[in-house]
Amino acid sequence: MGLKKPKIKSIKYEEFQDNESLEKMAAELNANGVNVILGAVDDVINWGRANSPWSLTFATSCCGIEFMAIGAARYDMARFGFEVTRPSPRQADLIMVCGTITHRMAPVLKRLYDQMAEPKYVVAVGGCAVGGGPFTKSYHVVQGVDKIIPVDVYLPGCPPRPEAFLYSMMQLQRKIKLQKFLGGVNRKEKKQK
Amino acid sequence: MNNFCKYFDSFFRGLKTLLVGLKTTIKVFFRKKITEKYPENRATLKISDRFRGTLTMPHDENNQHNCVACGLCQIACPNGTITVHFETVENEEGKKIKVLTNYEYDLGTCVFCQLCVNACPHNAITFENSFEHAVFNRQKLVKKLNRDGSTVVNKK
Amino acid sequence: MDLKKRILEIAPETQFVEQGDIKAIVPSSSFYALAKKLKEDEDTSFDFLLSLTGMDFGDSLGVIYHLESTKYGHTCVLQTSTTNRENPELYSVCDLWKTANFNEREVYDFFGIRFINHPDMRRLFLRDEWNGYPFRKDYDMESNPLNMTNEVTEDKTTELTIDAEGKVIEKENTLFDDKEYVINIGPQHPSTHGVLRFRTSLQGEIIKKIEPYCGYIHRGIEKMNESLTYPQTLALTDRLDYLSAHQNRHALCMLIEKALGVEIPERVQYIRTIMDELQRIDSHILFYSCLAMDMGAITPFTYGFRDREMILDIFEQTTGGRLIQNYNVIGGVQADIHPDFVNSVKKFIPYFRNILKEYHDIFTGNVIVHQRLKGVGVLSKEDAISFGTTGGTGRASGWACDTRKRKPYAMYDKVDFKEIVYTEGDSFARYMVRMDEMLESMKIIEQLIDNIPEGAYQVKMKPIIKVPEGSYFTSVESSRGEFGVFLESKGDKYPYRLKYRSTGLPLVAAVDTITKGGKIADLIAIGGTLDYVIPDIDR
Amino acid sequence: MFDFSVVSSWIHQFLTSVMPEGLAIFLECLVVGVCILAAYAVIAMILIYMERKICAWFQCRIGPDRVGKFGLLQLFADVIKMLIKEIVELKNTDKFLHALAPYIVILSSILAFACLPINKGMEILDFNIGVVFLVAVSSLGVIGILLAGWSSNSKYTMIGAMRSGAQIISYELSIGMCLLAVAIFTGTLQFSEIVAFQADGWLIFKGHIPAVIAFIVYLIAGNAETNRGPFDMPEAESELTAGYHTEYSGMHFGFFYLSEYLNMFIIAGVAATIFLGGWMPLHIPGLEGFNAIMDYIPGFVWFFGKAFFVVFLLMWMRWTFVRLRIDQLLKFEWKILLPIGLFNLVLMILVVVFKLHF
Amino acid sequence: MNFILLITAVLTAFALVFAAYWIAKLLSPRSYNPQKGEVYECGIPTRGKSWMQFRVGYYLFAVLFLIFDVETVFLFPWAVVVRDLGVDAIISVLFFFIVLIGGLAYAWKKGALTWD
Repeated sequence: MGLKKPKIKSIKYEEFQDNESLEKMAAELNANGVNVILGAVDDVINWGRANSPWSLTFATSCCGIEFMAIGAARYDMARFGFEVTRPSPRQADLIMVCGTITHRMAPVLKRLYDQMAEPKYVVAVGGCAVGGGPFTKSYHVVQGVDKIIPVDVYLPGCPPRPEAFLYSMMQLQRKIKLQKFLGGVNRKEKKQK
Repeated sequence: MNNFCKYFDSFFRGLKTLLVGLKTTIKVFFRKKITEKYPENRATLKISDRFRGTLTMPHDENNQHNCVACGLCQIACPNGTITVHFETVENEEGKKIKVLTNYEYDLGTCVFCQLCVNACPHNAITFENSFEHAVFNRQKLVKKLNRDGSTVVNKK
Repeated sequence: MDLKKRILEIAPETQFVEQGDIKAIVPSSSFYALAKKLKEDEDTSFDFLLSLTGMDFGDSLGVIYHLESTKYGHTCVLQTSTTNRENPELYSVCDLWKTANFNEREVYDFFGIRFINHPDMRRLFLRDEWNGYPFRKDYDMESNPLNMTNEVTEDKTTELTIDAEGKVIEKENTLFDDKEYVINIGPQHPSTHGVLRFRTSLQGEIIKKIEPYCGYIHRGIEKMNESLTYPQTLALTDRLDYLSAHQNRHALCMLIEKALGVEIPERVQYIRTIMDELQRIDSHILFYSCLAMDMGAITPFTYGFRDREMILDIFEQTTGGRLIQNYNVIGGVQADIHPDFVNSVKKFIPYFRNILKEYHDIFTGNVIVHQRLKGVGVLSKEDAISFGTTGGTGRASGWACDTRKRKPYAMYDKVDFKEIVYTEGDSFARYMVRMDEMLESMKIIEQLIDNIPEGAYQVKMKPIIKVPEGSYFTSVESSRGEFGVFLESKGDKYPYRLKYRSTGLPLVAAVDTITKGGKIADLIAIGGTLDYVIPDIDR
Repeated sequence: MFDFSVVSSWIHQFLTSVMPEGLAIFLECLVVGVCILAAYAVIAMILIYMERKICAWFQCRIGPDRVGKFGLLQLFADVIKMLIKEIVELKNTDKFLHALAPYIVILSSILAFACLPINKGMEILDFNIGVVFLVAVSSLGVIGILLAGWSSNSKYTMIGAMRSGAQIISYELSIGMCLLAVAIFTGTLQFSEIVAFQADGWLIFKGHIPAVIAFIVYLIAGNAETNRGPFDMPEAESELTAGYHTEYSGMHFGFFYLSEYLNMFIIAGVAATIFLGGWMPLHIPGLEGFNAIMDYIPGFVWFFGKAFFVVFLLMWMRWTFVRLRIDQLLKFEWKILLPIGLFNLVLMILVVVFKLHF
Repeated sequence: MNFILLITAVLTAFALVFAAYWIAKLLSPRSYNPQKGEVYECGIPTRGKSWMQFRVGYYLFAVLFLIFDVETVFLFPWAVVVRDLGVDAIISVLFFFIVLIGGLAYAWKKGALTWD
C-alpha cells in the first residue's frame, strides 16, 4: 500500500522539507494496515484537526514579536484558520514555543504542556527553542525544548521570518493529516494511582 | 446645575469620539487589503537579497568550492554552530595541506550574525535567503554544506 | 566645584583610578555616609543612580555605582568592595535611591553580596534553591542542572540589620500573609509582554500589593560575554531588547570604539542615527499596538503592525534582518545602505505622518481610552528619578532625561528636535510621549536622510580586538530609556565584565508603587504604557 | 405574505389522520427539536464565519480563505476538532456544578432562540407574555456563567464570574427598560402581535425619537449582555486569561463559545423583531408597486436580513472600541444608560398617551 | 401546545450538550499526569484556596438590581394597558415612577454607583 500523501494547497508534496521523516512515520503507522471505513472517518477528523490548530499565546522573547506579526494584517494566519490563540492551555491545541526557555521557565512550560488537553502539539520556534540558539554556553538556558517536552516541528531561524512560521504550521498540518486518529492518536491512557 | 451641564457635555463629547472611531474602522473596512498570500505567492515572493536565511557554500559548475578548511569561521562563531572536519593530506609538492571533508553547519542554533562570513578569507561561505526549513527531526537541521565529492578551487 | 575634593573631604581614604573613566574607590566602611552626603548635599545632589554593577575582582567582591545629578548634569563613578568572599556584606543604598532595591537584589543573586539594611534580600533572577553565585569567576557552570520541580514561592524574606552593638542580625519580613488573596499574573499571560510574573494581592478587583518576579527569561548574557570576543558579544546585544536592537548594538559599538580611540566616519554616524530613529519609530508603533491589544482593541493592533511592516522592509533591505538586524559592527556598519534605502525612507515618512492621524482617531481620541488612561497610574517626578525610570516613562513625569540631549552622541547634537516632556505622569502622558516622539524621530530622519555624506561605511579593524585596561561606560537613548553599557577590561580580547544598564528593570521596580490602589485592568494598562521588554530586564 | 402556520397545521392534520394524536404530537416535537438544533448550528456557523471575515476586513486583512472556497469550511474543521478534543478532568472542583454550567448556558440560549418569530406562523414558542419570558430565560445564562466560574476553583474564573454577574444583571435593567418602552407602544407582550403591530410601519419609524433611543440603548445593553467587546470583561483575555471558562476544554468550552455567538444573534433577532418589524417587509406608504415587490420576498429572508444587519452593527462596535474597565462599565450602565432608559420610558408614555406617533 | 414545545426545546438543549459530551468522551484521547487536573494560573501552582472570602464591590449592584428589576416587572402588566387607559394611567404610576427615579438619584448621591 502506497503512502497517502498529505496535500497542502499551493505547495507540492515534493517541495517540502524532510519528507523522509514523514514517510518513516507513515510507514510505522501503516504497518498494521488500515480499515477502509475507519480510514475515511480518520481522514475527515484529521482534516478538521489539521485545519484548526489553535495555539497557546506563549512567547518568551524575540520570536514572539514575529508571532504577533503573523497574526497581524500582512501575513494573516487567519487565512489558514490558525488565528484563534487561546490564553488558556485547556483550549489550545498547540504550543508554539517562541523564544528561549530558561531553567526557571522550564517547569512552567512543562506544567502548561501537561495541562493541555489531548491531542496536543509542540512547535519549537527559533534557534533558542530548537537548540539553545545564541545561548548554548549559558548556565541558565535549556538547550532545546525537546529536552523537556516532545517537539513535533522544529523551525530554525533567529527569529524566523513570518513566512517561515506559516511554513512550519503547514508542516505540522502534514504531520497531523498523516496520523491515525482512531486507534492511534485517541489512545486512552489509564489513570495511574 | 453646572454639574448637570458637565454631565451632558461629557456625554455628547464622548459620543462624538466613539463615532469618529466607528468612521475610521468602516473606512478601513472598504479599503484594499494588504495581506500577502504566502504560500500562494511563493513564485513571486520578493525577499531582500541581503536576508540571511541559511548559510551555504557556493559550488561552481565543476563541483568546486573555495573552502580551504582553515577553520576561521569555526573560531568566529559565537556558539559553535560550525564544525569544520578536515583531513590532512600531502600535495604534489610534498606540503601538508588541509582538505575539507565535512563542513558541518547546525541551522538549528545559528544566530545569523554574519561573523563567519566576515571571517572567511576566501569567500567560501555566504548567506542565502531561503527560509523554508521547518523539519520534523532535529538531526535534519545539522547540514553538510560541501557537496559529496567536491574539491577546492585551485587558486594559482 | 571640585568633585574630587568633595569626595576626599567626606571620605579621606578614597583612591582615584584613571583608567578609562575616572573612578573613586571608597572603603566600604565610609561608603554609605559618602553616598548619603553626595545625594543630599545641595551642590552635589546626585539624585539619579544610573547604574549599579556588581563585580568580582578576583580577590574581592565589589559594587560600582554610576551616579548622576539631574540638576547639574555632572556624573561620578564610585566603587566599593569587600575582601570577604565567604560572607560578603556591604551597606545598602536602597533608602537613598529606590532603584537600588532591585539592583542590589541582582547583585546578591549574581555575586552573593548581602546588603545590610536592605528590606528584601532575596534572589531576583534565579530560583531560591540555586547553588552558588554564577557571576563569580570561580563559579562552576555545571553546578546547577535543570530542575524540573515546580517552584515554591516563599512568602517570607530576610533583612539584614545592625543591632545596637553593631552586630549584623537577620530579621524576617513578610511579603504576603496567609489571608491574602494572591493571584499570579504571568509568567504565561497575554499581557505581561513576555514572561514577567506579578504576584498580586487582591481585594476584590483592587490591587493591594504587587511583587514582581523576574528571571523567567534570564539568559545569563552578561556572564556569557565574559567568554566571548568583542565582535561576538555584539550578537547578544540585539537579543536583549529586541525592539531597540539597533540602539543597543550602537551603544556597545560606541563603547568599544571609544575605548579603542577609533574615529568613526561621518557616513557611519549618519546611517546609525537614521537607523536608531527608524528603530525607535518601529518600537513605538509596537508599543501602540500592544497597548491597544492589552486594552482589548485588536483593530488598532493590526493597524500598527501593518505600518510597522514597512519599516521592517526598509530594515531588511539594508541589513538583511527584520527584527534582529546585526547591523552595527565595531568601526562602522555591516554593509553599506541599500541603493533604495533613501527612497524608501522618504516614501515611508509622509505616509506614516498621514496614517498617524488614523491612529489618533481610532484610539487616542476615544473616550473609553481617556477614561482608562487619564489619571491612572501616576508616577511623580521624584519617584521617577529615584527609580531611574528613564525614557518615555520619565519624560511623562516631567523629567527631561533624554540621553540624546543630555549626552549627545552620533549626530544628535547636529540635528534639531524637541524633547517631549509631559508633566502629568499618568498613563495617558506616557502614551502621548511615545506618540509625539514618533513625530520627532521623523523630523530627525528628514533632516539627515538627504545629506548622508559619501565615504567608507566601515573602518578596518584588527582581526583581534583588545580593549585597553580600564573601565568604561557609555549610554544611548534606546527606545525605552537610557541604555548603558559598562565595560571593565583587563586588556584581553575578552571583556572582564560587561554589564548592561537595563531600561526595563527600573520600570518593573516601579510597578508596585504605580499600581497601588488600582484595579486589575489598570495594571494591564499601566504595564502597557510602561512598555517594558522582559529579555531586557532579565538579560 | 406566506403564512407558515398553513404548513404546520397541514402536517398536524396529516399526522393525526394516520396515527393517534399523542404519537403525532411526539413526532412533531421530534421534528421541531431537530429543526431547532439544525437552525441553531447553522446560524452559529454563519455567525462565526461572519465574525472572522468581518473582523478581518476591519483589520485590513482577508480572513479565512484556505480551508474550502473562501474559507467556508473553516468552521466545520473547528467543530470537528472541538468535538474530539479531550475534556480535562479537574481536581478540587465542584464536579457536578462544573458539568452543569454548559447545560444551563445552552439551555438559556436555545430557549431564547426558540422565541424568535422567524416567519409568519413560524415561531416555536409564542407565549402571550413572550417578552417577559425572553427576559427570564436569557438571564438564566448568567447562572451558567457564575457556576462555571465558581465551580472551577481558579482565581481567574472566580473574578471572571463575579464580573459577569455584576455586568449582566446591571445591563438586564436597560434591556428591560427598552422592552418596556416597546410594550407600552404596542400594548402587547406577545412577539407575534408585536410583529403584526408593525404591519403598517416598523416601530423604529412609527415610534420615531423614543423608539430610536430605545433601539440604540438596546443594542448597547444587548452587546453587554452577551459579554462581547467592548464589554467583554468576564473573559477579558488580556486580564483574566480566558475569564470564567479558563478551565473548560474541548466541547465544554465550545458550548460557551457557541452560546456567546447565539446570544448575539438572539439580541440581534429581538432587536429586528421589535424595532425593525421582524419578518414584515419594508413598506413605503404611497408606493404600491414597490410594496408589492417587497411582499414577494419571503418573511424569513426579511427577518434574517434584518437580524444579520444588526449583527453587523454589533461586530462593528466590537472591533472598534477599547474594553472598558469594570467600574466604568457599571458606571456607564447606572449613570448613563439607565437614566436614558427611564427618561425614554417617560417620553414613550407621553408619545403613546397623547398619540404623537405615526 | 406551547408547553409541549417548551419542554421540547428544553430537552433539545440537554440533548445537544449530552450528545456532544459523549462524542467527546468516546472519541477523544486521554492522558493523565499529576499536573493536569490542577488549577491553571499562568503556569504557577496556585497559592491557597480560590474559594475564600474576598471583598466584592459587585454586591451593592446586585442589591440595586434587585430593587429595580422587581419594579420593572410590576410595570410590565401596566405597560400593556397604558394605551387604553390614557392620561389616567400616567397619573396612577407617577408615584411609582418617582420612587424609582428617586431611588436611583439617592443611590447616585450616596456614591453607591461609584466604585471606591
